[in-house]
Amino acid sequence: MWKFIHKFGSPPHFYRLSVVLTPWFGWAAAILITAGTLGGLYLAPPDYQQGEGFRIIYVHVPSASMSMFVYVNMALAAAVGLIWRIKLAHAVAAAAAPIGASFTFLALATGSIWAKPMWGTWWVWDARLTSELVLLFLYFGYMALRAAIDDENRADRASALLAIIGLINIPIIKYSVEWWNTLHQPATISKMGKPAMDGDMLTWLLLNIAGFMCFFIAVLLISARAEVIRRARDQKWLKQALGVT
Amino acid sequence: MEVPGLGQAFALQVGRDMRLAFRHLGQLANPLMFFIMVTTLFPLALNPSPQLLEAIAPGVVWVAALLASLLASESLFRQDVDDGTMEQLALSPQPLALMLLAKTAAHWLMTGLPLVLISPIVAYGLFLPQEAVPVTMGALALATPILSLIGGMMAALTVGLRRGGGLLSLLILPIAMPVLIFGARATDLAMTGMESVGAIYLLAALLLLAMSLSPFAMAAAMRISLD
Amino acid sequence: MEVPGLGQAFALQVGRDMRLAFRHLGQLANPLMFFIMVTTLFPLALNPSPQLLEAIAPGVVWVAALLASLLASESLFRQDVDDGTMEQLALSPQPLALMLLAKTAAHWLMTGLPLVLISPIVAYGLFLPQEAVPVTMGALALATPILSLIGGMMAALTVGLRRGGGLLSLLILPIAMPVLIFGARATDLAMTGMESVGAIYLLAALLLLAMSLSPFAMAAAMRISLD
Amino acid sequence: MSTEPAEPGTESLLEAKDLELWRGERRLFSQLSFSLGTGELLHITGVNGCGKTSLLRVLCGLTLPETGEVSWRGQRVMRNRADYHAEMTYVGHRESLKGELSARENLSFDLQLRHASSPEDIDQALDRVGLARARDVMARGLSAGQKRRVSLARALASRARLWVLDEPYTNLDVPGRDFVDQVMSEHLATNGLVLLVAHQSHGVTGGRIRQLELA
Amino acid sequence: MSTEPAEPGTESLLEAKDLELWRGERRLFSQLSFSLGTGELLHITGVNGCGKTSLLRVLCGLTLPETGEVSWRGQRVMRNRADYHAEMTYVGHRESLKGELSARENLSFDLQLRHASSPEDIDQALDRVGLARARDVMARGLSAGQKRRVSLARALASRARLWVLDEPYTNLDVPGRDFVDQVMSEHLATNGLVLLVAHQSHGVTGGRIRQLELA
Ligand code: HEM
Ligand SMILES: Nc1ncnc2c1ncn2[C@@H]1O[C@H](COP(=O)(O)OP(=O)(O)OP(=O)(O)O)[C@@H](O)[C@H]1O
Ligand SMILES: Nc1ncnc2c1ncn2[C@@H]1O[C@H](COP(=O)(O)OP(=O)(O)OP(=O)(O)O)[C@@H](O)[C@H]1O
Ligand SMILES: [Mg+2]
Ligand SMILES: [Mg+2]
Repeated sequence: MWKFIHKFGSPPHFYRLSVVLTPWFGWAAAILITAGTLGGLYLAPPDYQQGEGFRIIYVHVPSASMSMFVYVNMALAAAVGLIWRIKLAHAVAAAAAPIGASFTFLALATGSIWAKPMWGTWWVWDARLTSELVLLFLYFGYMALRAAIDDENRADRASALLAIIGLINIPIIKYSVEWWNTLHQPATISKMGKPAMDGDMLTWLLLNIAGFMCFFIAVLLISARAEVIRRARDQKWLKQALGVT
Repeated sequence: MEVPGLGQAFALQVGRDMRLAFRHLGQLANPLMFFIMVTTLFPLALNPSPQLLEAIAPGVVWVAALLASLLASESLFRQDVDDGTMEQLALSPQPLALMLLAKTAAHWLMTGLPLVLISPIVAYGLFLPQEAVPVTMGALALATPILSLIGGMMAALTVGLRRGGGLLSLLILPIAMPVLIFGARATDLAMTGMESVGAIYLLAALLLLAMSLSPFAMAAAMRISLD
Repeated sequence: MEVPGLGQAFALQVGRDMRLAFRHLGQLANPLMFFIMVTTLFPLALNPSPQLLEAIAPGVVWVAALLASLLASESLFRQDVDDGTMEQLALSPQPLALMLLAKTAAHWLMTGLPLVLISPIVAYGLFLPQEAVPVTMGALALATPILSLIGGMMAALTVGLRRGGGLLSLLILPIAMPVLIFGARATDLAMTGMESVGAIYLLAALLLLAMSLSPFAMAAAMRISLD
Repeated sequence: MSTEPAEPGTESLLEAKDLELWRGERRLFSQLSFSLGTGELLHITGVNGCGKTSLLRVLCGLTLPETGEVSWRGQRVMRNRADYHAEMTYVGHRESLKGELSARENLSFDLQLRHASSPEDIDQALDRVGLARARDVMARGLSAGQKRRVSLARALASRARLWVLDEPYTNLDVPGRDFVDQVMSEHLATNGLVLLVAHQSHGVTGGRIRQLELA
Repeated sequence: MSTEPAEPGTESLLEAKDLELWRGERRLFSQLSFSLGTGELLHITGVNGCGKTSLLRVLCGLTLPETGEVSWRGQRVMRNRADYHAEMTYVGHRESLKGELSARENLSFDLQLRHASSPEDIDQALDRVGLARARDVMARGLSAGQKRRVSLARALASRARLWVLDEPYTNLDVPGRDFVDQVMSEHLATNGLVLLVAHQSHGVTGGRIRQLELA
């Protein structure tokens, strides 16, 4: 484990790895998202209650679940960086934050759009909606703290600590629907026993979720690589790798 | 040697304080963030039915405004006194009252003004009726500078009169009350479709009063503190 | 050389901070004054019908508590870092986590505890039903230390940044939100005559969690800020 | 405790008459009078805590003395603050820098309140005190000696007639100390006035140097 | 940039290995190693801003170096803070006093965190640094030199083995400087260790004195 972390944590190694992996994830994302979205828009049957309007689910649910998934990953990367003093992990966490914030924003935006026809208003003060908004604030806080510290080393460590502390909010967001009775949909996909969702709908949705995941990994690899390049800008291995002398 | 004019000195001081605040990206959004969050918290802590929210909207907006501007004022001069830059300011050829007024103005630009500008969004979130929004914005535009000036006086007193200062500032805090009452009243009247111009005039009068008196009070308290 | 025990070090730190606060009487009274003001302002800013006040009472009490402790946490470590005494604390043989916990405890004694104690009066002013008062007090007694601990962690993170003030509220509020929700829920349940023991237990669990983890987070954050 | 009046040849600008100051239960000084003319340096010495800094603050107009008066060009300082302060600069124990602003930004603000200063003036002042390389470092990141150098640059570029320097050598390295001596000598040569508090002996040459020992 | 190892006769307690530190885009020092034994004083010099204070902070365990390690009695400082700090005292550029507390109250708190100190111990320490009369003045009212004396009293009464002193002579009058030299000499004579940053030459006699010039 230790060895693996250190091997993977070495910037040159990561650099090579990311160059190799990025296209794979990039193409996988493109294919999965295209398939899932097209399937969702044209092949899936309309919902018997909501008609065609429900199709926004194919963007809403993946982005909502990614918003939390990214946060957890960011916090884990930050923890690895803090505990083992691996700079690459900090770079990964820093790169993940804006991506996560974008997913969160997308979830909020698509949710609002969906809420207008469904609940007759853009916004209600419901536990899940509010906690998703709070998640957005968490991302903002993380990014603001990073931006506020000019010393890179300190910025890494301080923001890592914040990301870890913020983890406590994730279960609250996840389970808010069960703890409070709210307007928002309870879990429909993951229900054991009888799936509450039509099989056809589900397939396309799962494809899209997988696509979003690949998309996240590809973007993360690219921006973490950019971060690595920025941090190693006058090191020899980078000049060799880039072919500049 | 010609010393630069008052207007220029004022602009310099405002510029410096703004730069200090803007130095870090995170701080730009902050007072704003705070205001948004206060208004987010209320619906969370309550049963968030639109009727209830509408009923309390003026209260929430006004209390949030009070908090957002008093929150930062506590430390308005403290750091300058501690790091010695206030001493240099008191030794500059510019009038201290003017410089302190400029510092308060910068404080308002960073805490009060954003608050005025985003109030329509907050009002929407709290289901405040559309017709009350312009009046609320106007009233906030008049009230927030008064609050900043009150905060400035409190800050000068606490930093100045080491021991008694705290108590004196407690006496000043209640002065913020009328501002709030008139402000909330303006919103309230507008919500019910009534004429709210009286409350607005009153706020304007209070602002003039505060602007003309508080700089001298601040400067006097500050000179005592630097003694 | 035998270094004094943990308990003694804790008591020393609490004692010193209390003494410092009592030297500045005004500082002590501020959060309290603030809490009273917020809760009296609401009825003033609104049309004070007892039904409306009763409906919003839990929200007001809880938001005021959150803001009052947020307001004070800004200055929790700032002066110690500025004047270098925090550096000496970090270099003392006592664990920094313990000393920061002690500082937070002193802070709670001066801001949180008074707030718990006067809450019945405030509740009365807001027409909160009598039966909800004991539950509210209990919930506040559990929640205010959590809020102080959260404030402490975030203050330690931002204290190195000179103008971290606004950033602080952005960092604190998301983490403090669950506390607020559970607290307001306890009051709410008690008002409607329901069993509120679940929310209280949850708060107690959160307090234990915060007490056991936050000192280490605070110490780690402070060491980063001092670097 | 009074020193001789200004020499006949020099024009006396700063006049302190009969100053007395108390702190707590202690009288720091009393009946202190002197006058300082163009090209003169007054070197104030005394053990720690005898009241040197307090005296300087009275002379600057920051502290109100118990009795007595300070005047500049014959006018009472407390009544004419702006005129006096336009011709005076003070370097105190503290550096009076904003940690979040760079050396250049700090200086530019302080100087522009006094007179129209171009960016070149400021860079030149920083170069002179040896901070050419650290111009854009936030003041909080500067070392103790570098901060002191920024304070000195402020005094240098202030174009003030009267320099009030409270232990200017503090935290400076050896070349830094020599530099302070040199600029003081130059200032005296151009008819400036210096009030200097320093524990060690200074190396100022030229000008008329007087001593005031506080007890 | 490494100095010789400790003399055979002395027991080496403090060990710095291969330290490197960056600030902004600047490397302050790298590959810096030394070890310090009982009865030894290391006098660190260098121009303003060369990194002396930063080095001391690394040696205290306040700053994490980019690479390298500091150890005390063979144990890494970052892993064993409490043990190290119990035997170490630091006097920095800042005085680390609470302005609202008296000299005595300040000292009493700092010392009681270290060991059971009676009020008499504290008064005695204050007497030694010449503050017998100003014991109960709030620290904010103390003069610059008096504040520095309180810091020194804290170090004196700390019973620490290792003294880390960053320009301890600052703001002191001449007798004050001599006093600092004298206590350092005594500390070395009782097998203490001293890390000293000072621009001027010190007057320490006895002990083994070594130099480290930072460039
Ligand atoms: C701004 C408004 C909204 C926000 C912030 C929001 C947020 C979320 C979040 C955080 C999830 C959880 C994803 C996960 O657990 O992986 C989710 C899932 C979901 N949302 Fe929304 N939502 C909003 C509006 C809506 C609306 C209006 C509807 C439809 C009536 C809706 C339907 C769903 C469904 C069906 C799921 C999947 C539930 C599951 O299987 O876990 N959402 N949303
Ligand atoms: N409240 C007080 N009670 C008693 N003495 C006080 C009080 N406030 C200040 N003092 C004394 O006033 C004096 C202030 O002296 P000042 O700072 O002018 O000294 P200084 O000559 O500049 O000393 P240094 O060389 O150390 O800078 C100190 O001796 C201090 O003890
Ligand atoms: N962000 C930064 N960018 C560039 N340089 C920096 C930054 N932060 C600190 N520094 C530099 O680091 C150095 C800190 O030096 P340090 O305080 O250790 O010096 P010192 O040797 O103690 O000097 P002095 O004798 O003046 O006390 C300074 O030269 C300062 O300019
Ligand atoms: Mg002095
Ligand atoms: Mg230094």
